[in-house]
Amino acid sequence: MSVNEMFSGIQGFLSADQDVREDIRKVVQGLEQTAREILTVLQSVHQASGFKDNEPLMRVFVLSLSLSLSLSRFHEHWRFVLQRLAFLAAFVVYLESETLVTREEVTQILGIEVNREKGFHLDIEDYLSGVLTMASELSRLAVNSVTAGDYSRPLRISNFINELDSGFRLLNLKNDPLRKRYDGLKYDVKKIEEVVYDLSIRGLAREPGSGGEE
Amino acid sequence: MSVNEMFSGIQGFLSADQDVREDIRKVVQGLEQTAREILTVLQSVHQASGFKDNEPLMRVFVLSLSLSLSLSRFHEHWRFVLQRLAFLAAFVVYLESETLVTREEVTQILGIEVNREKGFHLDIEDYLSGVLTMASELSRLAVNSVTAGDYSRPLRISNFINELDSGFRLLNLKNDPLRKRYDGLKYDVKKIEEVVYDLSIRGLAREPGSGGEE
Amino acid sequence: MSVNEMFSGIQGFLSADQDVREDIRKVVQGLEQTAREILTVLQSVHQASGFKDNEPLMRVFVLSLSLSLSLSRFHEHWRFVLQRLAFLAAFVVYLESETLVTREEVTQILGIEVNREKGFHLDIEDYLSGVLTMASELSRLAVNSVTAGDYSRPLRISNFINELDSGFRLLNLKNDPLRKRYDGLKYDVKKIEEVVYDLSIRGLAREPGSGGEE
Amino acid sequence: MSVNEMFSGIQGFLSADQDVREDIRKVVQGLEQTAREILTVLQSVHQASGFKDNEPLMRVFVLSLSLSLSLSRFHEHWRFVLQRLAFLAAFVVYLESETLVTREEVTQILGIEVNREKGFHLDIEDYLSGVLTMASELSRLAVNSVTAGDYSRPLRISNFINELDSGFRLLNLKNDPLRKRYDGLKYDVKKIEEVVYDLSIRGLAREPGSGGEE
Amino acid sequence: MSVNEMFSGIQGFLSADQDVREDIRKVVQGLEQTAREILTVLQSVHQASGFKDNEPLMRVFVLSLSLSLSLSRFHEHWRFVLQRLAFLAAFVVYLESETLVTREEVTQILGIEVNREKGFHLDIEDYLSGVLTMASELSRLAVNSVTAGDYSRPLRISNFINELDSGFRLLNLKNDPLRKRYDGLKYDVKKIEEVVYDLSIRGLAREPGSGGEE
Amino acid sequence: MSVNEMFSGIQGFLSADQDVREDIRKVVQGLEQTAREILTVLQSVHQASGFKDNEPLMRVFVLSLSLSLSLSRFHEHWRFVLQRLAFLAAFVVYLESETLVTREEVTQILGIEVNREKGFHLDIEDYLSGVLTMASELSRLAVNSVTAGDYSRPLRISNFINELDSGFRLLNLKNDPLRKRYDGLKYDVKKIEEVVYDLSIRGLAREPGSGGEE
Amino acid sequence: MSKKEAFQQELDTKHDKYERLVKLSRDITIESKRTIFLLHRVTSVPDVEEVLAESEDKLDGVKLKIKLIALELIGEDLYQYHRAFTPGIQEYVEAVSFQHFIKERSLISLEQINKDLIFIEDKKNEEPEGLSSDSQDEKDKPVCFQVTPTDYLLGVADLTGELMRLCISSVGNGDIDTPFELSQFLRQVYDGFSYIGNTGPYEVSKKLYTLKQSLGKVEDACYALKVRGSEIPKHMLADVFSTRAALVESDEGIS
Amino acid sequence: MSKKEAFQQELDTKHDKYERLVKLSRDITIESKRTIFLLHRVTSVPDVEEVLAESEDKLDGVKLKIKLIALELIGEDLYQYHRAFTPGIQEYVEAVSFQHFIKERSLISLEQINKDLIFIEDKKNEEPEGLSSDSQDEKDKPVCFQVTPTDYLLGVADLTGELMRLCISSVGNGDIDTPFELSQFLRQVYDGFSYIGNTGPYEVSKKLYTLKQSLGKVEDACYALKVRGSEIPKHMLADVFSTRAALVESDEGIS
Ligand SMILES: [Mn+2]
Ligand SMILES: [Mn+2]
Repeated sequence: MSVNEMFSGIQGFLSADQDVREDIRKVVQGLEQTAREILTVLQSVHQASGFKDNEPLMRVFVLSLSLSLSLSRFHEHWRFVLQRLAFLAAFVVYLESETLVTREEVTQILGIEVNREKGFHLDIEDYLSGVLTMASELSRLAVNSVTAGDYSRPLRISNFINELDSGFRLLNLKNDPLRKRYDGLKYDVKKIEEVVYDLSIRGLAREPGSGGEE
Repeated sequence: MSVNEMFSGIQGFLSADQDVREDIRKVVQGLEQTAREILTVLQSVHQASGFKDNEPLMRVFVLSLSLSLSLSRFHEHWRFVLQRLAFLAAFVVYLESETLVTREEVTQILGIEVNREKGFHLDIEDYLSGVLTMASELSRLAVNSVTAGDYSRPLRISNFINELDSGFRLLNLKNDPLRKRYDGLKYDVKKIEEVVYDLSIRGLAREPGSGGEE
Repeated sequence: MSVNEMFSGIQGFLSADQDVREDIRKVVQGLEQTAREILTVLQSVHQASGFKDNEPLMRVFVLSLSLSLSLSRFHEHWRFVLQRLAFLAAFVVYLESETLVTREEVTQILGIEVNREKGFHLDIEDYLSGVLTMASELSRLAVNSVTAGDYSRPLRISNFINELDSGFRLLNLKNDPLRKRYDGLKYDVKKIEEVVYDLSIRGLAREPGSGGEE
Repeated sequence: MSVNEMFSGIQGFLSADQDVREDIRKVVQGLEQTAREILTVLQSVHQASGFKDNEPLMRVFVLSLSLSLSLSRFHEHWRFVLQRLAFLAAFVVYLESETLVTREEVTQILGIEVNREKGFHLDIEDYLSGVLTMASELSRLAVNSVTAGDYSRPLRISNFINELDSGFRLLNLKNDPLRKRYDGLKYDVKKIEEVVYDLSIRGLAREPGSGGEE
Repeated sequence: MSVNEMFSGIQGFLSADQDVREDIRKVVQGLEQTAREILTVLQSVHQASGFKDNEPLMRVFVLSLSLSLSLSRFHEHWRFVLQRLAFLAAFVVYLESETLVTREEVTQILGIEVNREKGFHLDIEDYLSGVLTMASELSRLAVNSVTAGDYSRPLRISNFINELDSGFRLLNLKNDPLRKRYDGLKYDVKKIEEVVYDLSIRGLAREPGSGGEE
Repeated sequence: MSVNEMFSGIQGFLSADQDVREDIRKVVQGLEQTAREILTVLQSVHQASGFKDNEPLMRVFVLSLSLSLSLSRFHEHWRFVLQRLAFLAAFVVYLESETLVTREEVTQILGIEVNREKGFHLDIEDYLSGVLTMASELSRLAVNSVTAGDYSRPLRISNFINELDSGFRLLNLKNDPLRKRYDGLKYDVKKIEEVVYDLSIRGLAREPGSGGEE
Repeated sequence: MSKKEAFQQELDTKHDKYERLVKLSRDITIESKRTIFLLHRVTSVPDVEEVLAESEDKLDGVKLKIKLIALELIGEDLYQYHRAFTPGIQEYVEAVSFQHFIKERSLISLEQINKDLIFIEDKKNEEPEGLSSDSQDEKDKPVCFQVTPTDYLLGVADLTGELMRLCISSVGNGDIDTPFELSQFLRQVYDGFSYIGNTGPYEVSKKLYTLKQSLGKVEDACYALKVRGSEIPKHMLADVFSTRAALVESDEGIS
Repeated sequence: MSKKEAFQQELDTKHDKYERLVKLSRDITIESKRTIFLLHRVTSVPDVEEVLAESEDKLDGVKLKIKLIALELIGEDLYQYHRAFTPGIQEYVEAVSFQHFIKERSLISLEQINKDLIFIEDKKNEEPEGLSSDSQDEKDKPVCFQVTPTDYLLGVADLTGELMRLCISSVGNGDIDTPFELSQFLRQVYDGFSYIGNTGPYEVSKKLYTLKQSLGKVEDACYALKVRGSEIPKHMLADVFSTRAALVESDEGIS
């Protein structure tokens, strides 16, 4: 029967889709596990001992190479883990060089393509989302640096975050989830400003590198 | 046919309504963009360099003049952006004169009508909401003024915010979102008070007017 | 104190608003009671005795004159009762003249303004909603006319409803509640058609005007 | 400690309340079971065989006598089952005498007090709610009577329901749940009108009393 | 580290659980596919041609044997598909023999255990839910039988559904979803009664058995 | 009648189930009462005087022994109270020894079985949920310790919570409610870090063990 | 700074394209809905062909808009912008399958729909403004738009609602064949959807309930026709209706 | 017909009474809220007694309204109309317990509240219009209103929100003792509510979360005071604050 045949054909297409989704689910699960492990290592930055080891980064690199998914229409399914990985890359790069990672660097670190035609890629929204997550981690780092007796790091973080904030303010964000996350940046900026204030009023703030009080 | 003609006329009305909604959407989008740009300029007040330029205000004025919407029933569509613009107007006026902008002034600055019968207008709730947003920005400004070495501004802000707070105490607020926002004002008062306290115990507080930067 | 005075004025505005809402509530309550009473009188049309008395209509007229609310922003508060009154006006006009009441007529009958700038008004959606309620009442009337031995009225109703239906077909309805109500009209058409069919196969259908009871 | 003692006292009160609620729950459960059994017997009226047995009614009487709850503040807890029992009483009385049961009769049948000071009582809303449930059962009965070949009962039901409907229309119902249930009456009236219509157009309708059962 | 070791152990437990859930998900997916295929075959009963083939039932039997899940705590995961299969079994049995399938029969047909300790089982609620779904399918069947010219089947369905209804009335249902679904049965009963009414008033109803199929 | 007999049998099953649920309800009610009383005693830890008495713990032990429910399918009914008791056990153990209670310890304290086949048991999810509730209570305790003049406890809590956090990071949480609750842990960690920061910047933080309690 | 500007440009380009697609989708929705409204007139006008011809014109206009979408998507990731135009495409599927049913009394296939959306680029000036034709060989290739199976399913699911309305109108206008054809057809579609069940996206499963309701209404209408038709032989029924139709026709002048 | 009229009368009587009670409840709510607003001024004015006296007057007015409720309920089923006036009574409990806390720094008991709501009927013309005094011996009995334990609990739960606001204002105004007293007090109330837990009505359990948040805010405020106070001896802190207060005072003329 004609209608029946038509629906059978569509059902075939839907089943194939389901299989792809299933595969993605497994890959994403693995990536999430890796991301969790890297984060655990990175958390040590909040301890007095600090962060030294950048070996976990390599593991993302290796793992993501095995990704050969070329279907951007399942983007929703790996969007979350990509943002997570972008955050981790941005955080590692900041800790190493106190610079903002570029989108190109993130894709190189994660071993993925920027060009969407070539498959798995990093959307600008996902990159920015990762950067915003890092900003919130930095506000926490500013607090913990003071506890660990490092009074210059908060000032450097403050400058970095202010630059980031004015950069974001130039963007005409339409994308709703990103916009919401950006609103969170205000709180991070404010928190860091308060840390710098606490240091200033107690005469503990020093220009990073230069020395001396204001 | 008579009934048909009647319904053709009705269809005309319905289409016109839809067009108005579309127009509002576009105007609101433009206003949001302008508001964002003004805020970016205003943010410089938190930097040591401070804020000098009041030119952006003009742009709101010009832009809003092009608004000829006379239908208050679409209020929900532009409520959010109006609150945003009211905040900006209040903030600029405070920075220029350290006084509280009145509702009339806001409507003049934005080039809109107060009287709702005459069309586009500024609800009391929207005005108050804008004022509360400014209060929270001022608590941030108090913190950053100290960091920038300006010890008299926090005291002036403290007086201003206290006055605002006692003004709000006169209001019997029913409206839930506004009431909640008003509760936030108390935290701004508290934060500013803590700054003033910090200055006091260190002997840094000065009588406004007697010493100060201004 | 200047700020205090400002806020005292604002409190006045807020209180006035609350009073208006209270007034509307009372007027609406009265209108609902009147609408109920009119409907009770109109219900007699479904009895064999039929409907003769159009005096209650006058009472709506009188009552609504006392309405001096000029604020369209409280529309939601009286929308329901307005639809009800529009239905009653449409039903009375149909019973009297077997024609479709226009929106202008409804507003005249109810003593209200069409122009929304002039205050209390009748939205197109509310007018159409009232007309659809009447259509459903007419399908009931067709059934009961047959029971009462009036075989010509169903045919006249059938023609009227068909015209109405083709009028509605001209409308590009977006509004969800109205669209749903319009779907109900098709069932009314169908029901009346079944009555006409029942009369036809039994040779009871007569040309309207040629025979009939009236 | 004073605050602690105060809360202990209140906790005692709340526990006592909970116990009463528990007791009510059990009594209500029993009543619901009885109601279900009575309804099962009454359902036979929809069969060709009809309903003869009014013995179950007695069982409600006996059971409800055991109720000695004198706290009207738990009204919500037994409201539902009371409405159910009122419906059953109204239905039985209609089947026996084709009259509307009075509130006094219902309370006598159920063995409960009308006067609320004397404890368990029957609110007018609960009585009316029971009556409305019966109306819906009667519309079903009209349909099933025709199936069973009884063409006069639908006409008698139609008259009865019309009287009921115009009675209800006089009531100024504020109580929301009751109002909603009353809206359902319209559908029952319409359904019965359609049954009468079906009989009329086929020449099967006879004046009740004049012709007797077919 | 002690806490870390504890959590490693816990992760082991969680992973095992996840694996079981994964297995169930696959089995359930297969069962759903089978159920859908059976339903497609059964749908032909609504066509004029009717339903003849009972071969698909066998396929459920075979497939479910492969289930060896012994953990009742994952009941939620297969509850839905079980209800679906119970419905299909009940529907097939009704079509074949016009009797109500018992819970034991369903479990035999599906090849599952009744005893919950032995693993995969059929809860009473799931069985009853399946039966209620069938009842609603039968009300549709009554309508379509008339369209197909079979005037005796609706009467048989009516008797069957009435029996079912009085059976359900014996149950003291607490379970909320089931109770809700049972309320739907009333509409099915009413719908079928109206079908029988339509046949009766037109002299089309015949006693099942006495006249046979048209 | 066959169908009736079937349903009578089913009602028997349902009643038995209902009785079990009723029993559980009573036991759970008792447990909740005990839990509430224990919590009231434990709350004294937030007072300056601190918490000394661990006698209430014994009462849980005794009461829970009376539980002989062996049906895991009613898990939902006692899940909430179990999580509550797990929290209390974890809190008491932390207060006594500043260590993390193990799942085995919780079951011993509560007198219940770990093995789910043997009946009443403690799910991993319920244990973890209890631990997370404790974490949030500890962040409150850190704040109140400072108020009470104890500046060393927050540092110890901070270390403990950090360990807990990295433990949780090892878990691959699928379970949605638990995952959500885990997200709350981040806020607790941050809150405690800010307390430690406040102490540090004012020179009040001392290494636990080196300085002792004030 | 320049990096941020590049971001801004990328975000703006994306956003502007998205907005243009949303606008196109809205236009497609409105025009498709109008086509459907127009097609419903087949139950009440004498000349069905005229209505069909008019609907053809309208749908040709819609296709031109879809071509604009296709042009916007050249070299782009379809699925990144899918949310922008899916409502319009679903409505188009609804309209085109409604027209197809009225003409052919059958379900249009996804293949057929997609075949009708292959556009041969014949005039260069048809290109929408703001679109740079950066690659020259694209001019030779036909521009085409591919409706996804899911959009097809969702459009067809909505079609059943329109068919239900058509059925009820038909009964109201005395057409006694269409309802039976429709019930047969809708049952097949319903069975098809039941077969797909919850393997498709959530939106599809969600429509199943509405679909069942529509089918129920059509089945009820057929039932009503059968039951009332039972009182009089079918050929006489037709007579009654043609008399009736004439009667309605002649009445129209009076009121 | 006469039966229906009797129904109508009964329903109308009930409904009218209900509406009057709703109206009274609204008035009580508004006046109680105003009292609470007024009482918040104790943190910012020099003369606390004046504020307390004014609040006393306001609450006396509220009590008169509650008396009107009590009069409406004579011979009636309290619980049938309870929903009509419960919001007002809860707000009154909130206001009166707020005033009590400010004066006594303790929780007013339910018994105390109810004792204040026993009214001795001294003037006959005080009776509200529309109320028929059918039984003569009622004039001798005192009219009294009984707040239910649940309404008391709900009022006290909301009180904690006001106390939190009072605490934050106090900190803002340099009052360093009130926050500590408040945290002590709120902890007791919180423990009391925790003890009652879910044995009370659902509305009470629902407030537990807000209550915990309020307590948290007060505990945070105390923490902040303690931490910042740690930088300077407490007696000096007081000096700083009195200087500060004077400074604010003297400033007021300037702006
Ligand atoms: Mn549609
Ligand atoms: Mn309050």
